[in-house]
Amino acid sequence: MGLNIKQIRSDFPILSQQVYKKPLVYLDNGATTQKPQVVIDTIRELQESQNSSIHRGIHYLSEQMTGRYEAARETVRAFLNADSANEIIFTSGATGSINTVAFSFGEKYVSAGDEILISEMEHHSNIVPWQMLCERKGAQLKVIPFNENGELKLEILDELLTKRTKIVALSHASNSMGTINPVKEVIEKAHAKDIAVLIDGAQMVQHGEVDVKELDCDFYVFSSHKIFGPTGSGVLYGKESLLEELPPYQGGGDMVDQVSFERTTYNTLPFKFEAGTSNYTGAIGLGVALEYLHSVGLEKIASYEKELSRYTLGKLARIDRLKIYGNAANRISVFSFLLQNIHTYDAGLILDKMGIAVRTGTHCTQPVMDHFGIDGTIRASLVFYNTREEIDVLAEGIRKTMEMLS
Amino acid sequence: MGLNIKQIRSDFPILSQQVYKKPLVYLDNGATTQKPQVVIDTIRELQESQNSSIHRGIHYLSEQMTGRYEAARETVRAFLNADSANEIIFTSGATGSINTVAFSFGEKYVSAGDEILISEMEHHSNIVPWQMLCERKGAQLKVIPFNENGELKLEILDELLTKRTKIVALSHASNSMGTINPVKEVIEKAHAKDIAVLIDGAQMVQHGEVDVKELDCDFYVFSSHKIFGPTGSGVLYGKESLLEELPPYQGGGDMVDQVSFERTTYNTLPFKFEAGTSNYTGAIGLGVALEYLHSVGLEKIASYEKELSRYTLGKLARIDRLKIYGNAANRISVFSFLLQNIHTYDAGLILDKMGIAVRTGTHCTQPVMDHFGIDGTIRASLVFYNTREEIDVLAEGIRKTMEMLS
Amino acid sequence: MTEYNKAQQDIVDEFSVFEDWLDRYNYLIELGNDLPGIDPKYRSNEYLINGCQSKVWLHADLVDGRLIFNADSDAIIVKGIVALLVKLMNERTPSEILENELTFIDGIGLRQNLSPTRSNGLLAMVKKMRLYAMAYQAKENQNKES
Amino acid sequence: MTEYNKAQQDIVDEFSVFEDWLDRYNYLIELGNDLPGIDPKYRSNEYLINGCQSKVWLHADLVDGRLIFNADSDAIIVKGIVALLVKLMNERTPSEILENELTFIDGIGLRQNLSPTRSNGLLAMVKKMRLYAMAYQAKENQNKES
Ligand SMILES: Cc1ncc(COP(=O)(O)O)c(C=O)c1O
Ligand SMILES: Cc1ncc(COP(=O)(O)O)c(C=O)c1O
Repeated sequence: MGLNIKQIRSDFPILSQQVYKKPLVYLDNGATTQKPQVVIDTIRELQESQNSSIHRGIHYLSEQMTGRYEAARETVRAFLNADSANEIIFTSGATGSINTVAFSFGEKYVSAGDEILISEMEHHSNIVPWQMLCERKGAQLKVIPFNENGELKLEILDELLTKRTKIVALSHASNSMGTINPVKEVIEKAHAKDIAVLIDGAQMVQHGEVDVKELDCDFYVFSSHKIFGPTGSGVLYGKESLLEELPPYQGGGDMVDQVSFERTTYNTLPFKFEAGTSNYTGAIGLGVALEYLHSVGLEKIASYEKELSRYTLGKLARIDRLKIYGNAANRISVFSFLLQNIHTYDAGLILDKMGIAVRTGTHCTQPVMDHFGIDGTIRASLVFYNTREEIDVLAEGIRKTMEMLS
Repeated sequence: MGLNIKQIRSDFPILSQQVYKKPLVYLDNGATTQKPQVVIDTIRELQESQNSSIHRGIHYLSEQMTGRYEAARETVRAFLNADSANEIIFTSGATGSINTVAFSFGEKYVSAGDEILISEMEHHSNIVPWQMLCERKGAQLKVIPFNENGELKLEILDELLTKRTKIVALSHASNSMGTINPVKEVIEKAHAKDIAVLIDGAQMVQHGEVDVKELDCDFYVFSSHKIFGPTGSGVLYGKESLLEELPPYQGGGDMVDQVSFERTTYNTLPFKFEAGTSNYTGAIGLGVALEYLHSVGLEKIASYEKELSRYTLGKLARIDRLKIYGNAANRISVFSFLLQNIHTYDAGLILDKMGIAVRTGTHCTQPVMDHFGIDGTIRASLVFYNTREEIDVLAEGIRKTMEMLS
Repeated sequence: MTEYNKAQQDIVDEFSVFEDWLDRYNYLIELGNDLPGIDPKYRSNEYLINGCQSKVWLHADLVDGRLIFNADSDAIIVKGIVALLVKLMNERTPSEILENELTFIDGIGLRQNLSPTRSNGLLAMVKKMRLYAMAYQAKENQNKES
Repeated sequence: MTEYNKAQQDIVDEFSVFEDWLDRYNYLIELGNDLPGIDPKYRSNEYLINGCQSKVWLHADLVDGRLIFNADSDAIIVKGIVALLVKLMNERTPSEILENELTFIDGIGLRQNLSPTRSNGLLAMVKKMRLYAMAYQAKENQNKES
């Protein structure tokens, strides 16, 4: 299928791990992805021989580390096809990125009576920051609903985009249903009414190419740890002209130009939004992860995953009393399902003991569960290092689980 | 001197590094500290064999990682002698911690006309968040000045603590002058007037024991990367009763209880303040760093550094035309100085080429530079792995630098 | 060894025959199925211990100085553990429950299920069982005094 | 090779005799000391390029179609590099400056000093020198046209 899966799997040391003496079948990539050896080695090497604080130092180590940090920024810029490295802010993660925009954009542009539009399938990280903003400013949260397949009801989008709408915050792909949203269409419609759009790409970037210039989104966010990079790092892309106008989010070292008690001026982009000592090891590790992805090939990954998704859906469909939640035509390789009369927690416990790591619960998308009137689902989320054989193990595991529990 | 320095130095792989074919003399610990092998190995091991998202997963890896993350929280609790692990919030760093308090405490307790009291020697990270809060709320920033030795003028503290003062934010130790502030006295005086106190311990925790219960501070913050732990992680200690009352800072996964578009309720402490996927690798690495410190012995470290400080001051005093900025009686091993008629940037460039890593500039404390009417200083900041021999190299390097530049 | 701890040891011994995790779970599922569900009047929010991933309901009465527990869960494996806890603590005096430590959960390798981050309600349920014991003990002491 | 690039090559050759970094710095310090300071009237905020760690001042005139640079820095090593830049670009036509790339900085291992994060003002100064060239070229073209 274009990918040398055996080679790829050997790049990720954890995948040859055993749990309870069974081979690990890691299907919890929606929560976090595993790291290739090259990322792990880079982090070790940085700490063993180059660690130093960046930007203000003129000594050798600092110089080297600064160079690598800024090179990582350039790698991210190229990955997203952004115009300028000034548009790439390193944050603590997707949640940190969204909170940055909710605060800074909110301070500048949102007042009482204004509206923020999100969707019914957002992750809590793309709901709660906007709720907090709305509460602070007296604004209103509006919601684009989805249909029984888990696809946005775009027919009412025009209605929802009102004169008071200031920003639309929408996931590129749903972490609980797997839906890929038609973000380009939403962005076009919003822009036609001069409304800004933030795209939460936390579940999209690891599955294929993303081009912020083509999308023309105003903000795009994702987490390093979900795209094979280290924890504690993430990205906020923002259009330069917009970022220029926003007030900073956090105050601290590196984000200032001149500080006095009477008057403080801020640094230029991207530093204005990077307060304090940045997680430079995380950012550099992320850069290496993106380079690794490039070396595998993003198009190849996308087509391999498409094939694997088809296989998975076929396998799951053949299991009686298994119901899938989220059947969008355009999807990532993330599958939520329920086994009739079986509690997800029980299923999770049993699958775990077979070495199968899936996630159970609400997946931080409680409104999606409420929509379907359920407490949670079992979720298998795959990336390009997963295989058909693993799906077979999952299907067999589900069968056994159902036997045990009925 | 109680420490086996040779052994200790061999625990830190970077210390045997060469730069420009000269042995590295790393005296930039105030910016960031180096990592012992045990921390580096732990991070590698976590990523190679255990990486998994925490808290919501019930599968084996998630379970293990959650256990280690919460054990790290307990290690931090014990390190600070806090009452409960609920009082320990993992953040992205000291800057993140201070911004959390400035926002959450500010939202709850600060209104127009109120006052925030900081000191003249604060790091930008403990100035700007409060300035931003003051601007948002129409509050006023007040400042405790320091005298020619770099010691706080406490005689006017009573005057500065007014009926409108809501919080005092003060560094435990100054990162540019080395002063250890009499924080206990300040806390007592503030508490006598029912004023909360945040202590910025970013430059203190790596130099000796800190006991938040004994200090009775309301908040205490520090960064992992300055105490031999990984980047991108930090700690916010807060008294449980106070943290309970504060609104959350960032919204996202893990910090909520129930989410609906109408009404969202928040998780209990400490999770209420940990939005999104936490930097669990960072937190666990920090825990290991603290255990390493304990194994060396915090008291031993403090007394070794005291001796090393005395030696350093003696050496520097013997250099003509060298002036030290910051001569507090009670100090950490951080030394700022200027060479007469020599630009700090020139000195930094030359020392660098001798393998000596010092920092030059304002050290993110521009008001301190303004106080002395200077543009910046050369700063040598030492920790327990530094040696007298390194100080000799520094002194000799300074002499050569002066020769070259005069 | 107290009788209470003997009972704990018995549970551990019973489990020791199962080498495989799935067998242990099968046994817990059996126990769960055998435990009569809670009286519907107690299957309400008032008696609910919300564990985010699974729910537990608990109620206790004091009859002749001994606690009678009535408990349930919506997840069957959790209900199996609930059954073990009820089996151990039922018809005990408050002081028996308060004076002995809970060790069998560790002994049968289910400690993870009582971790604070598990969100299955079990840890909260154990705490609640002890709280019931404390409350009834306090009440008894009061009655004696008056 | 253009005369401009020949001049750059000469600078690189001159530097190649120094094996030790400290010798190179000594040479830069000499060059810095030899460069006459900027005319005091240009040592003002108007002509300042603020680099956070060191300052650079720059002014340029066009005399007979050639640029005359006047520059200075408060840090002597930076001033040495400034001297090299002035030496290279002084008395050049705008188009010479605009059509040739700046390579000698790389060639003598000083590239770090022109990195955007160095905050020594040098990068901004190089940009400013080119801006002067562009502005004077535009002006000349305008004059020709009118
Ligand atoms: C006294 C003090 N406070 C706060 C900080 C900010 O720490 P960080 O940059 O790790 O967030 C520093 C470090 O630069 C510091 O020295
Ligand atoms: C769609 C989506 N958005 C945002 C997030 C938040 O990411 P993080 O927890 O890494 O900040 C997640 C991950 O859980 C997600 O799946």
